[in-house]
Amino acid sequence: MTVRVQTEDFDVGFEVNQLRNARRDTGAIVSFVGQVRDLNDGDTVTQLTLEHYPGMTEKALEAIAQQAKTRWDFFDALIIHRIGSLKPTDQIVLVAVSGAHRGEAFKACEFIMDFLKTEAPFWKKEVTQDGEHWLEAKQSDDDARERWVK
Amino acid sequence: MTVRVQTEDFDVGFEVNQLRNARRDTGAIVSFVGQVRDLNDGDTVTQLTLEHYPGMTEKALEAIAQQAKTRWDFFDALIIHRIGSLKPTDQIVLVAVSGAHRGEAFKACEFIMDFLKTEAPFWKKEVTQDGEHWLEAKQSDDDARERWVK
Amino acid sequence: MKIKIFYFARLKETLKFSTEDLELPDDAFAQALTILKLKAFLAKRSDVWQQMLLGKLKVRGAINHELVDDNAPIVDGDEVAFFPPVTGG
Amino acid sequence: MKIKIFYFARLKETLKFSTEDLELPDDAFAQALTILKLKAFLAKRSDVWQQMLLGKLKVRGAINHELVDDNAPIVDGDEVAFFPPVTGG
Repeated sequence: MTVRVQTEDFDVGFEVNQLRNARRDTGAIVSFVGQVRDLNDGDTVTQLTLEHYPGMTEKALEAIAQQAKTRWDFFDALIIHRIGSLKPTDQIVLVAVSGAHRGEAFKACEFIMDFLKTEAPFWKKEVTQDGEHWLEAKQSDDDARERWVK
Repeated sequence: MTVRVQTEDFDVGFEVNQLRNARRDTGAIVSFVGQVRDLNDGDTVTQLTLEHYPGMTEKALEAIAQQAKTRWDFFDALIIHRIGSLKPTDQIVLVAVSGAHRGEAFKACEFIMDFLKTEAPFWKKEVTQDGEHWLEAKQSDDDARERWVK
Repeated sequence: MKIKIFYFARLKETLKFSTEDLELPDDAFAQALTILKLKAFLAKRSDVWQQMLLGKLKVRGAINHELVDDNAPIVDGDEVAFFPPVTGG
Repeated sequence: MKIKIFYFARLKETLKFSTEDLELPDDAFAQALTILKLKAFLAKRSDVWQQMLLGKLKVRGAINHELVDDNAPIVDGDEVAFFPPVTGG
């Protein structure tokens, strides 16, 4: 399990290949890439700032990956999350999961994303034509997380 | 929607970036990469040959992508499937789905893979230390497909 | 009636046929032709054909590039294909 | 007792505090300190503090890098953090 919190961009192809080539019995790699949208609730976004809680962030992400591991049978998981100042179409987050079979890898990847969205200490501030504001947490993200605990 | 059936390898990073950059309102890209495992049912695999039904294959894959589109809200889907002679750790298949939000992209990507596994006319022949044999279809793949139709 | 038949994977290899053009007299049999009836017709060619098309191997049929079930009707000019359950991905 | 407090995102910006070291007398209050009691204690500083910590904004707490609920006990030496619901990913 690898967790990286960084200002730099990441290379999806490189990271997926690393996971893929780590074991010769890997059959499936599921990955998620999140990017900054140019539109949010109808406003044109010109910039996005990502703040986080150094020290807690890495621990929270590792705990989420470990929790996924107790629930599904996969080989390895990689989580990269960017912080700092981003623009529309910039990549924000990569979650990639390798395993023998696809079903468990799909579930683990989606589980990690749903918990990252609701438990990892990141906060987004958007700059739009109307000035800057902190994003509100979404009910849909809480709902997505709830699906896994019922 | 793009479907490619080819002998050549593919570049996951390039393809995911293409999808990502096609629209500035893309928020999520979910991708699946399948690779040839060196072990299958305990046998060491030295080679894998993928046969398909030219003409039908492309149509079947396009129909699967279209069916996904009627069920989930996503922007675009890419399916690349290799044919011919492959070795362990070679990539076989890429399914990538872009959308505004992650939930629908995850579902569409998994749906496409489950239907590809059970409806697209590809057949695998393995070469192991015991000679060559055609792979049997798996009950688990039929079960995975059934989840979507009940 | 004239149809084209394709065989794939284990069927192709065992039957030693990848494709054939089949011409049938335009009688009642041809007019009511289905995937299952065509399988039964071809199975009469030899024990191997019988075994491959009506034996333990589950054989799926396609007409004009669409997966169909055993009762699907076949008409003049159709492209029919027989193959084992698919194993791609 | 001595604790360290961190504030993030909207809280940090509005309170104009990112971190502080807080020293409390070792009395009954300190011995029974929880996230909620600490919020109430800090809320007395001003209307803005009241508004940010006990107002409409849902404030989550963490102790030593673990998300906790309002009743979690705080002990000497703890690192406490307050922040709005997270919005990463």
